[in-house]
Amino acid sequence: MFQRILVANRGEIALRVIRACKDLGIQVVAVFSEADRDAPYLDVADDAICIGPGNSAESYLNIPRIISAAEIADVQAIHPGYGFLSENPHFAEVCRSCNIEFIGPPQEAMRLLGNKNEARKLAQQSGVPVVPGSEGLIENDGEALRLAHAMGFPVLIKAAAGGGGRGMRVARNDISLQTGIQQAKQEAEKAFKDGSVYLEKYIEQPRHVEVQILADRHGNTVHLFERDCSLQRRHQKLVEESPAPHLPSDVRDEICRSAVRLIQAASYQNAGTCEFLVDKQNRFYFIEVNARIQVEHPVTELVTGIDLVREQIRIAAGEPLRFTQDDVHQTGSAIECRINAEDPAADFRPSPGTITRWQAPGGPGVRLDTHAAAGYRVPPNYDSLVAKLLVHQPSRPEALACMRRALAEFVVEGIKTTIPLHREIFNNSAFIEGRVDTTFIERTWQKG
Amino acid sequence: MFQRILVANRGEIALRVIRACKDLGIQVVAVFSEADRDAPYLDVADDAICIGPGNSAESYLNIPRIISAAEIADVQAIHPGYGFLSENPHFAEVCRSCNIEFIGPPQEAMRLLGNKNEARKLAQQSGVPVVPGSEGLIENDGEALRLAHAMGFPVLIKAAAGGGGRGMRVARNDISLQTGIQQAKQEAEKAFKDGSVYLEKYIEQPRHVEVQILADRHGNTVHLFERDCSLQRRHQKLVEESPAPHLPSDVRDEICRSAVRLIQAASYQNAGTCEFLVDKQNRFYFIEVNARIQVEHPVTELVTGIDLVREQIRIAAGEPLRFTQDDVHQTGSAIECRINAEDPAADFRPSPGTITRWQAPGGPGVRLDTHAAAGYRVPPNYDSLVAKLLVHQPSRPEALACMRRALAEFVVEGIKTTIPLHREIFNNSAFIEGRVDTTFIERTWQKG
Amino acid sequence: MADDAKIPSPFDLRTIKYLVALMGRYDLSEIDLREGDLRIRLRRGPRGIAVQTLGPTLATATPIVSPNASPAPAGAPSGDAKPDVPARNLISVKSPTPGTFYASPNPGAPPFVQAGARVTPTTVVGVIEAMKIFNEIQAECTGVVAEICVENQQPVEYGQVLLKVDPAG
Amino acid sequence: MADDAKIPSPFDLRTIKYLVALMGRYDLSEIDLREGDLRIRLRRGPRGIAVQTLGPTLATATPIVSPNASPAPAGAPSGDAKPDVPARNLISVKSPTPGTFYASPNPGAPPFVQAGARVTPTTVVGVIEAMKIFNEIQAECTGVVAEICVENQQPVEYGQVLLKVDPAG
Repeated sequence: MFQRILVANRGEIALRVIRACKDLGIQVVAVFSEADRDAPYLDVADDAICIGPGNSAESYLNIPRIISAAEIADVQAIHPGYGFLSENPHFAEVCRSCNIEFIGPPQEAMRLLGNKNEARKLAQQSGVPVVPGSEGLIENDGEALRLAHAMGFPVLIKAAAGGGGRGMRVARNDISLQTGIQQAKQEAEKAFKDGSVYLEKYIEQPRHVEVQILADRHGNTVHLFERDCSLQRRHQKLVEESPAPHLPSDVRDEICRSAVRLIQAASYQNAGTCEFLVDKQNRFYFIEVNARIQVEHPVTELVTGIDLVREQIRIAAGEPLRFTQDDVHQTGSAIECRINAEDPAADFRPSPGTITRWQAPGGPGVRLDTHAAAGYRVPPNYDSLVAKLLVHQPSRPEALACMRRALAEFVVEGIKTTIPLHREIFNNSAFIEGRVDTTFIERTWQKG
Repeated sequence: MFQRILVANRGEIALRVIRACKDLGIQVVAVFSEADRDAPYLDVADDAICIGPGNSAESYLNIPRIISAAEIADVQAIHPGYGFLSENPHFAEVCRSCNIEFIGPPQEAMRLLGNKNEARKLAQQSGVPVVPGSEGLIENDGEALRLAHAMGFPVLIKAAAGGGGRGMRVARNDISLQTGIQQAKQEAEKAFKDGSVYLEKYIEQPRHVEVQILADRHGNTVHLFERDCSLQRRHQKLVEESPAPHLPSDVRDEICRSAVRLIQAASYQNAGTCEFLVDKQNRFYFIEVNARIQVEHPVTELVTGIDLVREQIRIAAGEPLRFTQDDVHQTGSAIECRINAEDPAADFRPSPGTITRWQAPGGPGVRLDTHAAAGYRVPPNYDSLVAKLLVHQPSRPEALACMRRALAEFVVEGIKTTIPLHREIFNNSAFIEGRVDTTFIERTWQKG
Repeated sequence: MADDAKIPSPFDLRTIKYLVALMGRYDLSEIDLREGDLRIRLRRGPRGIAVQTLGPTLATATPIVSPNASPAPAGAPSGDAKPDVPARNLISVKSPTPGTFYASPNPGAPPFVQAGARVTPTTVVGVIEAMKIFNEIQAECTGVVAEICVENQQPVEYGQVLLKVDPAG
Repeated sequence: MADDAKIPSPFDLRTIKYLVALMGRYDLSEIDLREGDLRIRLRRGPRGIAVQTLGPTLATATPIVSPNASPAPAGAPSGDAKPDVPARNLISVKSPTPGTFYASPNPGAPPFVQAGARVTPTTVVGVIEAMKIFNEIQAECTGVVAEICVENQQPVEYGQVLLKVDPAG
């Protein structure tokens, strides 16, 4: 096992990894930008090294500086968290070439799955259903039109290198298809230096269901069941839960088995997530693999009782999984609310600043993952996630009641947060009944 | 089920009961003294009623005012929490005579078990081992000497109406026995208006093991396994855990079965705890029953997954237990640290005042029960418990590591707390190895 | 669903609930808040608590009016709000216990005292019922009743102001 | 066990760890605290961090001295501590990256500069090795080297002060 690990991230996930290291008795070194100099979680680490100014390109995204920090800190491994360099195969490769283990998948698997077209091909080869669409990239408008008519409108135009909904467009007829492709190409060229796009059948009002996977270096791959992340705003997840409401158990089993097949076909190791769309008829379609730990991973930790970040570290250290698929059970119902420093009353404008009051919920069945506290200044430089509020209860109705209570207890002053929006969500009858899809938030709140 | 409940308590246990009501969808009314007027947890209740000045006799111990508050608040039940009126059979009787259910045992069972001599007799009748001692009260010194010689010194002199170590004395020879009895009688007369005392064999360096019981009104009684509360300072518990380290499973089973027998013999209902002493040979002796919810109840909630306060309310509402003994399992290891506003560096002097910084631990496996936060003023009027920090992990070594981490994260400024003492306890080899008894703290820290 | 179909506002249920609690606990007579086009005003007097919100939050605000509240006439001119912040020269007669306040010895009978009445320390100004026992409340001061702050049969808590006496009157 | 057989002191491990972190992050040269009979002093300079505690906490304090620290001679007279709080008129030359500082071009060779040396903007004052690449550090100012703040082969973080130049010198 490693004696010393560096966390190449910030905020709540940096603290999450620090906690996992402490719980394993491993020394942990944090890195920070000048914008995070005062963050209290840095004191929890055994060491903290400044790697640059607030601008991410000069700090959390700067590979040479992170590697040098790892070298002077004399660590054996780097945990990338999520975002920043976590899905950068080049970074993984550099770490390993410096004899520092990258706590994540092999760079080859990252490259393979990072390309949506390759991932899609692999899924089809593994007998995992995919959204009907163009086999490969769109060369010209004529081909696009033929395909669109073949699969039927509406169709989705996606950037091969895109993600998080960036570079995605719906086309409902020939004209919007042609203009859409043109714009998507330009956008993708600008954003990812890769203008290639492809077409997909557009699934109306789908649910977003993803499967958590753990794979060790000894050929053992298990799934930790699913998470329903349908509650999204502009493709940003707001609420995640497990189990997925109203998902027939035979469909659940088939989705989970498909995810395992795909992960094995990619020779994937460590923690990963397979994302699927589920349509109104409970048909499911593979979308993509997230080759990292995810923001919402605690939902799975609560229902399975397995600490995913500790398992990531054990796997990276070469340990075999200490449990088999039969040992993994989905117990009770867990829900997560993402508390962002945003103003729901002002179109979710970011609301950085100093927190003047922080009355956190607690008690039975409540878990709070946060790096914030009264007096903490939320820097304007980074994403707005300030806390993840989770509940775990024997049943979904009890989990809803517990979350309602926890949200009512949660008082934050000095910055605006998404807490009021979550309070409304948990009193919304459609959500309470589990009848939501990825368009729910826009349909329900954007029109007001 | 009740629609509306009043909480006749304050601080963390008031918030704990408020949370249980919210989780059950029950309206909850808090009462408060003028000293607690600004307590944030009052905002979590649906209503808050001032019942008197800071002095407990005029507020939290004042039966007429609490009953009137319950009447104007129009509640169907009162939860007494722990301390204050929770073990007062007269209060329970008054509540019920006003058609307000007292969420606790029948007053008859409270009276029976509240008298140590009666409880002891009942235990013997139920085949539950008790500490060798005088059958009944000591009438005169001659009788005391005969008994002491019969059971052998050292012997313990206890007040029949005492508790929490008050009115207890060790006698190691004839002289200290006679003077001890005299002093104990005076003390008890003064403290409880009842000077009767009895003798017990004094168990050297025992462990304190207690069994959690739930009994409904339909004759169903289950135990929720044991808690080891050996870590005490002046009979005040500091750390509690479940399961009890190094307790042979056959002994565990026998203690738990004995507790169930005793509770059934007392026609007891609702939640209760049977306390035992366990000597070096793992022989166990019944001491007393606590006829209420206890401070350390979350330890049992974590290992069993059963919400004890919700069960108390369900039982009081006449619902049968929804599980049998076979459904109750003891999973993993849970530990609680009591964080008191006391200065360990100054003989645990109470340290009330305003909390200027409150950096709470969190993340996986951590539960924090507290009514405190940055800006909260700890009033000087009441006991010094400000937070209960709990961890739940698959194994005791993991729980110790997790608690060490959580204690390291926990920063409180403005008041002194017992956090530094807990940090030392969790680095103490004897504690880490589970080799502690009720005299451990005094032996280890008082000499320094 | 209509309630849900809105951007959450700064005045969510909790905000108002908190304000109402504040008024009760600190004996405030009025709170008036504005933010942009949103406004909320809470007034509290003999009529209990009145909640009034303008702008998107009206629908969500109303349900949490406290039990003894009666909504103010919508859009009542703010002139209505006669601020009764306790003047320095008035003596407050407070309730010695939680209970129910009675303004008169028995139903239908005239009240013990009314605004303008002269009181001496032993003048009975009301009765508090607690646990079926009726406790007579005496003025314990001399002067003229300036204002009665609670209604007949209104629940009161410990220390709540029942009436105010002007010793100079 | 000896460590455990004490009343916990206000200077527990965390306190000291926190102070050390503070010094590092804010480039403090000395912290000196007293409480009753307890005292802790931390000094930081070219020799790295030195922790010194008097009273019961000595045993627990020592272990957390940071990796690059060297304990000060016990009971060293506090006169030793020459406070080097950056004077307003000195220019700080900082490290542009985390890495390892080298004072001379190669082992055994004389240092690039020493205190008292005159520098111009292009004068090489040291080398930072990061990822096997050696980055020459230039003074980027004109003046006299007032002080070298880091040791040869010492690990440095981004923005850490390497040396101070007196432009008036």
